[in-house]
Amino acid sequence: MQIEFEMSDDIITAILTGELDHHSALSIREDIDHAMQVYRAKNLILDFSSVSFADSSGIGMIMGRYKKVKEKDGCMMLCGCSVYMKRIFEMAGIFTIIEETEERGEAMRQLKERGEENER
Amino acid sequence: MQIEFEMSDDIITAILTGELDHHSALSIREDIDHAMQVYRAKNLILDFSSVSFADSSGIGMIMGRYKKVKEKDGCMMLCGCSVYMKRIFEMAGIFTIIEETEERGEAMRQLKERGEENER
Amino acid sequence: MKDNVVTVEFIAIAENERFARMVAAAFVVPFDPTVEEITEIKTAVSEAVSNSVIHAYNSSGEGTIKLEMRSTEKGTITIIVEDYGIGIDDIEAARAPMFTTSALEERSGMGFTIMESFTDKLIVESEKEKGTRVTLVKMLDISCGL
Amino acid sequence: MKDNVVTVEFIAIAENERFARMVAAAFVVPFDPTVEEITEIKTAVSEAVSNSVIHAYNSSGEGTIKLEMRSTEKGTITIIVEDYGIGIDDIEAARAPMFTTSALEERSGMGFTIMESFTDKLIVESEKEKGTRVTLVKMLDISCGL
Ligand SMILES: Nc1ncnc2c1ncn2[C@@H]1O[C@H](COP(=O)(O)OP(=O)(O)O)[C@@H](O)[C@H]1O
Ligand SMILES: Nc1ncnc2c1ncn2[C@@H]1O[C@H](COP(=O)(O)OP(=O)(O)O)[C@@H](O)[C@H]1O
Repeated sequence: MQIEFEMSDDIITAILTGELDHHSALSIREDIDHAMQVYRAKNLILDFSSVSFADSSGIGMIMGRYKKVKEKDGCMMLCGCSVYMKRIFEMAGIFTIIEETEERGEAMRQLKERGEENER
Repeated sequence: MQIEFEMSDDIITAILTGELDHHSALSIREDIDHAMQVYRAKNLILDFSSVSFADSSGIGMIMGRYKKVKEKDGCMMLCGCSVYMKRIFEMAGIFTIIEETEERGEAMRQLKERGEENER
Repeated sequence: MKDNVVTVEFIAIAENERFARMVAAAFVVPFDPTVEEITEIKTAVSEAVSNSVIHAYNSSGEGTIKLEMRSTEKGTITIIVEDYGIGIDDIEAARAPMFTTSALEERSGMGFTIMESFTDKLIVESEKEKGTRVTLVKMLDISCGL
Repeated sequence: MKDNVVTVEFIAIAENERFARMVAAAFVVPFDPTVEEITEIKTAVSEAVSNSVIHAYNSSGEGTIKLEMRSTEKGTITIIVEDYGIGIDDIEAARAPMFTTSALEERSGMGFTIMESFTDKLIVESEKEKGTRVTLVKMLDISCGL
């Protein structure tokens, strides 16, 4: 599994590519936590559009990041989940606490809007 | 492995799709022999452009068809061999007795030319 | 195609989780399964094998996992994932959604729930200090014929 | 990645030739091999397994084939294909290009030649009525790092 980061204001986007399982989640979660610290980012977008496989390790990875983002009063969004990922994530009730969009651009737009609302 | 046939004059073209191994060669060779008999075709083109894997069973299948075509005084050509197939077929010296082209159209053209030469 | 049976044994390292699900996918290829069926089988196998790597052997990288796969002509696939690790105390509790003994390692406790949802039948057998055997049964839709 | 070892056992039916080479390909995935390397490994395994199906067990569909795969950190892949069939009389003769005992079944006698050409080392051991063990060694080019 590969990971790439994009920064925009205080939003970090992690673009994941490959298969997300217990093995790959081990390093992915460290990479994300490290990047959030280095860039002092508050908000996180996880882009799954290039993830070809995910099992319940993905749930653990998402919930773990969600906890860390909340600790900093940040927001988190998911995008690009395949129909299979959605089935898994839904079973764990992830979408009841973390919002999801098709496109990364839309996730970015929504997070920025929320940021502006908070500033008001 | 799938097989499709195309007829043009007395040339039959067998278009192979999938993996060519001992298992698939067993049925493929029967299909080709049967089609040649039914269509009373003399000449044969084997199109490998959609074959994703081949091992030495491919050599046996080709040589077996070559013998049958020769018995009927026909001609045979191969087309669309990948670089890996060529390596295997070359080891067996196949290209010293059976000609090969990139494109199916070119194989067809050459076979038709030969047919006309024979008629003169 | 006649009934088939295959057994695969490998060491319990996390790298082999992916190997195991690729092997399971390779095993069902002759049945020309749908993308959905392949994904469900791969996911269920991934969950079972990860559990053996993580829980049975405590992520030590030691120990063996055995995968046994059977298929019938009619497309019933049975996959058994077996380990010789610490075993499960209370199987009923373990199978409940969200139950995990490894929350600190970011496990979600959804493994068995996903296995159950992605297969037609899930059997869990276990004995403390002896090991665990998970049986996954999947009926492929081969109405289109082989 | 630490050294890995996997064993796979399956029944000697022609359908499993494809399964065997998919398993071999899955085993080397963590080394990020080139298309060329994967094709060479799949082809060599396909030859060895076909030989066991055809020659060792006379295409009876009975009998077992064992595949043992090992990898080292440095990318040396060792694949052993073992059967418990009729065995080979004269190994040297069998390894020669174009030698086959099954010309009527359209075998070309190029199996061992291809195995030799597509790997870095080929070892053939056999005992009459006991079986045959073919060892294929392939050194992957992992200079680009894992
Ligand atoms: N192979 C196993 N060996 C020992 N314990 C296991 C095994 N598989 C599952 N368990 C136990 O069952 C619990 C629930 O498993 P599961 O539903 O897959 O969730 P998770 O893996 O996220 O914890 C695990 O936390 C563990 O305590
Ligand atoms: N596993 C085996 N068991 C018994 N005989 C074998 C085995 N493998 C190879 N042989 C013998 O060696 C010969 C040469 O094998 P090979 O070079 O692979 O060509 P082919 O399979 O086309 O005959 C075979 O024809 C057969 O007699």
